[in-house]
Amino acid sequence: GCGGGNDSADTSADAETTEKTEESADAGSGSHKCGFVVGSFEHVFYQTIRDGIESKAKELGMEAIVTDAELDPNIATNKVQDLTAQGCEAIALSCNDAAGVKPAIENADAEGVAMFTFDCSTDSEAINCFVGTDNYKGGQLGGQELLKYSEDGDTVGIICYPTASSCLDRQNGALDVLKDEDRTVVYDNDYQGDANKAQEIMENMLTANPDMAAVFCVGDPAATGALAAIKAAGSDCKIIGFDGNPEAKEAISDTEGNGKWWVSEIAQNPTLIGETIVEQMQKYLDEGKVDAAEIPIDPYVIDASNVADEM
Amino acid sequence: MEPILQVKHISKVFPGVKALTDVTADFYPGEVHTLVGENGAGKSTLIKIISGVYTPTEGEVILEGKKMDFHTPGQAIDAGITVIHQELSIANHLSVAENIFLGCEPKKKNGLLDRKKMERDAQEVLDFMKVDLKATALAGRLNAAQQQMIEIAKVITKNSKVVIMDEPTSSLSEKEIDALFTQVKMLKEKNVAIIYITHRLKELTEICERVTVLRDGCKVDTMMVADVTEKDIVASMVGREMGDYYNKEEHTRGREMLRVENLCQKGVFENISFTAYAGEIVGFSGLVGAGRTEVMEAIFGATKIDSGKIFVEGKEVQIHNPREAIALNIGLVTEDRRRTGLLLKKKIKENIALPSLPNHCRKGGFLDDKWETEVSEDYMKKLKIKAPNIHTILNTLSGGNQQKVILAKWLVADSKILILDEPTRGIDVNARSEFYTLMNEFVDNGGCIIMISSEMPEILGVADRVIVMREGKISGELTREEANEQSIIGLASITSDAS
Amino acid sequence: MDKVKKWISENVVIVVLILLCIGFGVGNPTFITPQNIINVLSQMCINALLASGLVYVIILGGIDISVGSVVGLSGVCAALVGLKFFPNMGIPTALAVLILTGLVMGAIIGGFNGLMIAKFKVVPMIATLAMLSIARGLAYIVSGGQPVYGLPNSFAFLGANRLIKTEGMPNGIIPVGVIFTIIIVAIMHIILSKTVFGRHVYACGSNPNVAHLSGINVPKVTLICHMLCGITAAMGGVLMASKLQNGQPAGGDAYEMYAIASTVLGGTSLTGGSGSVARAMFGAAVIAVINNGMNLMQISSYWQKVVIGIIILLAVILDMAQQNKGKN
Amino acid sequence: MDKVKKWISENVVIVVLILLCIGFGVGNPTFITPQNIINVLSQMCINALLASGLVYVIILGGIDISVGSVVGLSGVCAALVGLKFFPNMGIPTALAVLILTGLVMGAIIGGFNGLMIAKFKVVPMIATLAMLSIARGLAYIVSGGQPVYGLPNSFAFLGANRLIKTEGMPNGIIPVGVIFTIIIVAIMHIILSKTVFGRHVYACGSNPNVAHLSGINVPKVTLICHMLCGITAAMGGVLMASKLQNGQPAGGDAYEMYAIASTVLGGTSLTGGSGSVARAMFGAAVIAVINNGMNLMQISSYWQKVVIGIIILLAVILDMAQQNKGKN
Ligand SMILES: Nc1ncnc2c1ncn2[C@@H]1O[C@H](COP(=O)(O)OP(=O)(O)OP(=O)(O)O)[C@@H](O)[C@H]1O
Ligand SMILES: Nc1ncnc2c1ncn2[C@@H]1O[C@H](COP(=O)(O)OP(=O)(O)OP(=O)(O)O)[C@@H](O)[C@H]1O
Ligand SMILES: [Mg+2]
Ligand SMILES: [Mg+2]
Repeated sequence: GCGGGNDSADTSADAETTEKTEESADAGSGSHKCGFVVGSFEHVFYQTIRDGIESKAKELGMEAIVTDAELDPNIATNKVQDLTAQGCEAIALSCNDAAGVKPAIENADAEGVAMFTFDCSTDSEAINCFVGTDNYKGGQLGGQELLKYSEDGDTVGIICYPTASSCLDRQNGALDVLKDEDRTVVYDNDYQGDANKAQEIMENMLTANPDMAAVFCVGDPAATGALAAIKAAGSDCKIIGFDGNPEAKEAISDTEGNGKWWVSEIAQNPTLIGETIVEQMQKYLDEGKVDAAEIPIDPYVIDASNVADEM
Repeated sequence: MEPILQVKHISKVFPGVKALTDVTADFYPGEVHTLVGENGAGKSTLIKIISGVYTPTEGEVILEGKKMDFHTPGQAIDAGITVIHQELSIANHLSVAENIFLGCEPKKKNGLLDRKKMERDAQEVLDFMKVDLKATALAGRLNAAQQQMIEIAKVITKNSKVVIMDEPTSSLSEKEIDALFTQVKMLKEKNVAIIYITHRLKELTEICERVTVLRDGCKVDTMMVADVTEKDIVASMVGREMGDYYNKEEHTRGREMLRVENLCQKGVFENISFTAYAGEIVGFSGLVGAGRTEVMEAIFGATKIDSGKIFVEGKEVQIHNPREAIALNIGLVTEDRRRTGLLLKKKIKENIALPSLPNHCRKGGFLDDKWETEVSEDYMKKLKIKAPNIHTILNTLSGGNQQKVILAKWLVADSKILILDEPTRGIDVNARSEFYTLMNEFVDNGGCIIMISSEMPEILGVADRVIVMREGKISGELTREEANEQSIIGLASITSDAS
Repeated sequence: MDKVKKWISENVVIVVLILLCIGFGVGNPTFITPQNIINVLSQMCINALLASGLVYVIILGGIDISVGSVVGLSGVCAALVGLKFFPNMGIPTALAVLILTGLVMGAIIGGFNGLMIAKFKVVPMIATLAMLSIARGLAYIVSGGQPVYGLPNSFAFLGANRLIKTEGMPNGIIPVGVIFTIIIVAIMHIILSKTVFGRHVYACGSNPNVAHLSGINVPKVTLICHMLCGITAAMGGVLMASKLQNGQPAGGDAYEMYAIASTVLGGTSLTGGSGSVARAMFGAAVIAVINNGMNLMQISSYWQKVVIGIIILLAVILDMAQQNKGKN
Repeated sequence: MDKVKKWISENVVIVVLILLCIGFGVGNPTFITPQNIINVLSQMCINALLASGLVYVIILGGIDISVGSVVGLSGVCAALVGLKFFPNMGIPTALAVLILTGLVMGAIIGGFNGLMIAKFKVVPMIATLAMLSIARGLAYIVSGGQPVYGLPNSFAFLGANRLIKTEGMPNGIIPVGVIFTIIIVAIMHIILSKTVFGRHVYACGSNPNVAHLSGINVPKVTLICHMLCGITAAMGGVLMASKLQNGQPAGGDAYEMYAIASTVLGGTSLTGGSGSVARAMFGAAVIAVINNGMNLMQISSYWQKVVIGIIILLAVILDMAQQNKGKN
């Protein structure tokens, strides 16, 4: 996900009360056809959003077409066109990479399709509602966890993915928290979403800084790689992951095993994101309004204390 | 005597071409049996059937009384049939030894390759053949003649019952040919049956017992060489009596066309000076490796000269690349038409027009299709190029016709000075005769030809003047009257004081 | 009858395209709506641009795997130029910014590739692999790793607008991007098939020795081909930037694969010497139709990968088989 | 003196490697610690495995761009097999699961590639491009798109353990994965350089026609080479799965590029006929050293892309220049 949604609050503030008369006229039956463009089916996070969308849509009797944008705004644009061609009344998409698919959104809007965004958004007046996590805030949580698992003078690390802007936001959130603290921060790396690269990066960081106290991983694949490197090196560096994927929860709950290192996780609530966006779309198509122009789903921390409730 | 190998009623049909029709022949051990015929008569096709490259459409191959059913060359090799194909079969990246033993490498007891033994054995064979080559040398770095010697070594190392050689001498000079013939004679003594293909009929009397003539895919006759003359063979090849096919004419020498002075390329040739005039054919003779090709390539701008001057029509010129040579109306017919002469997968018309395009295009660099079509059709007629039309892909033409396309290409480019490097290599008598006529016409119209040839009769039959090269230097010049086999060989060979 | 057979054997890609269209049309009627056909056309633009230039270098017997990165870098640069110097540009200025940036960036990057290959004799695969890495790195560096956004709507005219608006289609019928692509592809086609330079490209690809000895400046031809390939890729990049109304440093990642597949489906031989821009367009259309059709039929994106691989394989095998038949 | 010059001209990649090591060693002393050297060795394992098989198909004049996807698919499969059938496996069982899965998956996928290329005459680039897509799709399908986790520690023995534990290095000195890689690479080296089959590979790559006429079964050699390449790639995949103690469906994405660069840096010619496994290992080492060194020096990851492109280019140009000098 990403954090481009902040400014959409004011630009689409009045969308709430906008009535779309033609649409609400032929709707109301309960069976709406809606399209969804999800960031990537290859990431567990998005898969969970997808599952949330599908289960909620089923519950509400909505016909949902869920497609994969492969984290490529060009493909996302194509998908929006395809969904419009298929006659969707409303489309929700995750605009990965800030301003990603604005023209596509506005074109679809001009053709009478109600547009929604989730996970990350863009500043377009055409957007009726945005539901998503604030990645920057999540990054700040990560920074705080780093502080918690280290002491003054310690070295801490971040495994980054700066070519994905959502991950860049997390990195910046954490860095801003650490800025004025007495910690040496090692970051400047790019694990490219590849667990094996993350393992190598962690290995190199440990070699240069054998007593690293904790590492914040901007995604769960990075945490997986970091775990492998830390175990192999026999270090007791702590891992703070991001995403809230099942393998993270399992690791944290395994306090005698992997949980010795992987101690906490910044979780988004992808299921809730998916469910909420579907609810809002249904509401808009039935009643012509949404609850709020922006519905934040707050990230939260999972650790040994609350992991059991999550599984 | 029992024949060791028989072919019975062989026919081979390629899509659109019937290459062989009902050919039957017997081959005897200890005998050289030559196949002759014009280009495209089906000689290579026949031996490819015998050696498992092609399967015949009809008919059978019988080895030692048993019917063979080859589907791959490997099966024929295992049965004792080895071949030197018309196209050089050398793997450039492998060493000489590896090439010689390709497909039958010696193994150590543990199953690994026995490289030492391979190199030792290969060196032995090379020494035995008196070829000055290291077994560890990289084959791709050798010249065509040396590569051909590797092929011959390849055959000798195998214990074959039948050895087939398809035009083995086309890239060899007299010295290597002698070495080859020595080997052939030894194979004969070992009672090997040899099938031999050549366009140089002179060779027949030297090593060959029996000759089979093919024409248009049919067998015309099998004769004992002792019973017939070269003329008879030519007659049955082309189906009519043929006179002197060199068509020698008297030419009148015109103005100076090309003069080079003290051309040098370090380690390759030095102090090359000669003059060529309009209205004459200058022959360049010498042993393979004398550096003739290199001199001509340098004049044409394909390689750099270190020093020396070039004058075209009396004016000194600088030629840095072939483009500049072409602009001075020089054309080069290279010695290896497949590698450096033709775009084999392109149409006749595209090949003919290639060097002339920049001068015959419409405004803005657009192709002038009308001109291209007209000029190609025109030259196809003029040079009697045998092909369905100007859109025929060059790959499907016979060697002689391919050669004519190259000639057409340079005639269209308005060449006044034509350099021909081994222009008739692998071309049959009939096509040659036509080619010589074209050369004569070109010279009569004021052109100038420089012809490199390693074939003595050709040089003697065609050239108005012979320049002989030896080890990168010009060793002498002979007028038409002075030139004969002895005088040329005298200048070409390494004399005792030179070595 | 024989003529039909011959035509089929020479145009397998068109046959495959028609079969795919019929298949998807039956599978989902939406596929053949005018709206969707326009979508397919506009979705294939970027790939078509990339393929049109790739044809040149592939005919030479080379390859350019940096085209995807060039898309990213030139898109970012166009967006930056627009943002820095013409924040309030009108449509003509926007077009000029996009096209000129595309030309300049493409010529520079392609020229660099060409120089490495023609002058320093680096194998094309490696020279352009290096460029793949370099250009992508530069795209992130100049953009600071973030998409370059905040451009006016005029910037999106080229990529996102459609002409001829009707009541039924309030966004217009003909995408400007499609027109842009057709113009460039047509130019590329004409250069290759109707000019002396084009003939020289084929000659160099068939046999560089022969070309050299026929007076052709082979290094120059190589250089120009790579520049053309760079320019079409950069045009793809600016088109994408305009379509998205911002510059994406990650844009075009891995697009080289589909562009190469398009040219090969269009009968361009990877060993050089033959190929055609027009046919590569059919190859690009096949890829676009597969992607679009599978989306409409809601095939899972995991299976899409498998299916697209199989279709590419089948199409190439079919083409081979037909060509060999044609020979016999 | 001349001998030294000759050696340098033939071993530019080693010279480049040494220069890089000196450079990074001066830049950051950590680089030359034994610990870091072990890291570099273990970090180059996967790429080294991929390159050792790629050498074969590249000598044939072909290519295999599916190796990265094979890494992903075989890693996922090994993890699934372990999880489903041997959830409580010991180290020997884990090794058997990993190696056998690698062998089977590699032989099947490589065999399929080889079949397409040798039998159906599909150009290697396209056949393996299709496989790149197919294998990746399958990796997501069999794993359901999620990492396959929950494997016991024994599963990580091959990839993550180190032998010879001392007081100074309580985790051991020699990574098991490095030993595993060395064994496989050594086998690949011996097959290529010391066996008759190896000669035949060179012959087929140098001139398939000649090889055929010499009685070599060219399609069979092609098939086997692609199987070997598939197997080494799959071994890279299972090694990665063991290292991470789970199967990543996205694993190995784009690794083919670095593997190809490694073989070319190691002097394998993309036009076929020449190359060596041992030298490709130096190529792989160069890539690993660059990556590791730049990480240690904390060069920005964007610049890393640019730098790695430039170094590949420079190394290849240097190699060219030296080879040409050697010729004269
Ligand atoms: N693979 C092939 N496909 C189609 N036609 C072929 C093929 N090989 C040979 N031919 C044709 O078969 C005929 C016989 O060719 P072949 O090579 O046997 O002639 P040749 O007697 O060896 O000629 P040359 O003296 O030029 O070598 C020619 O018309 C040739 O064009
Ligand atoms: N690839 C090569 N590597 C090393 N030496 C070579 C190579 N090719 C040719 N030579 C050498 O260069 C010299 C000239 O060779 P070349 O055969 O081209 O001469 P030529 O007189 O033109 O022969 P031809 O009679 O075939 O035209 C010879 O000494 C030869 O051994
Ligand atoms: Mg022949
Ligand atoms: Mg010569």
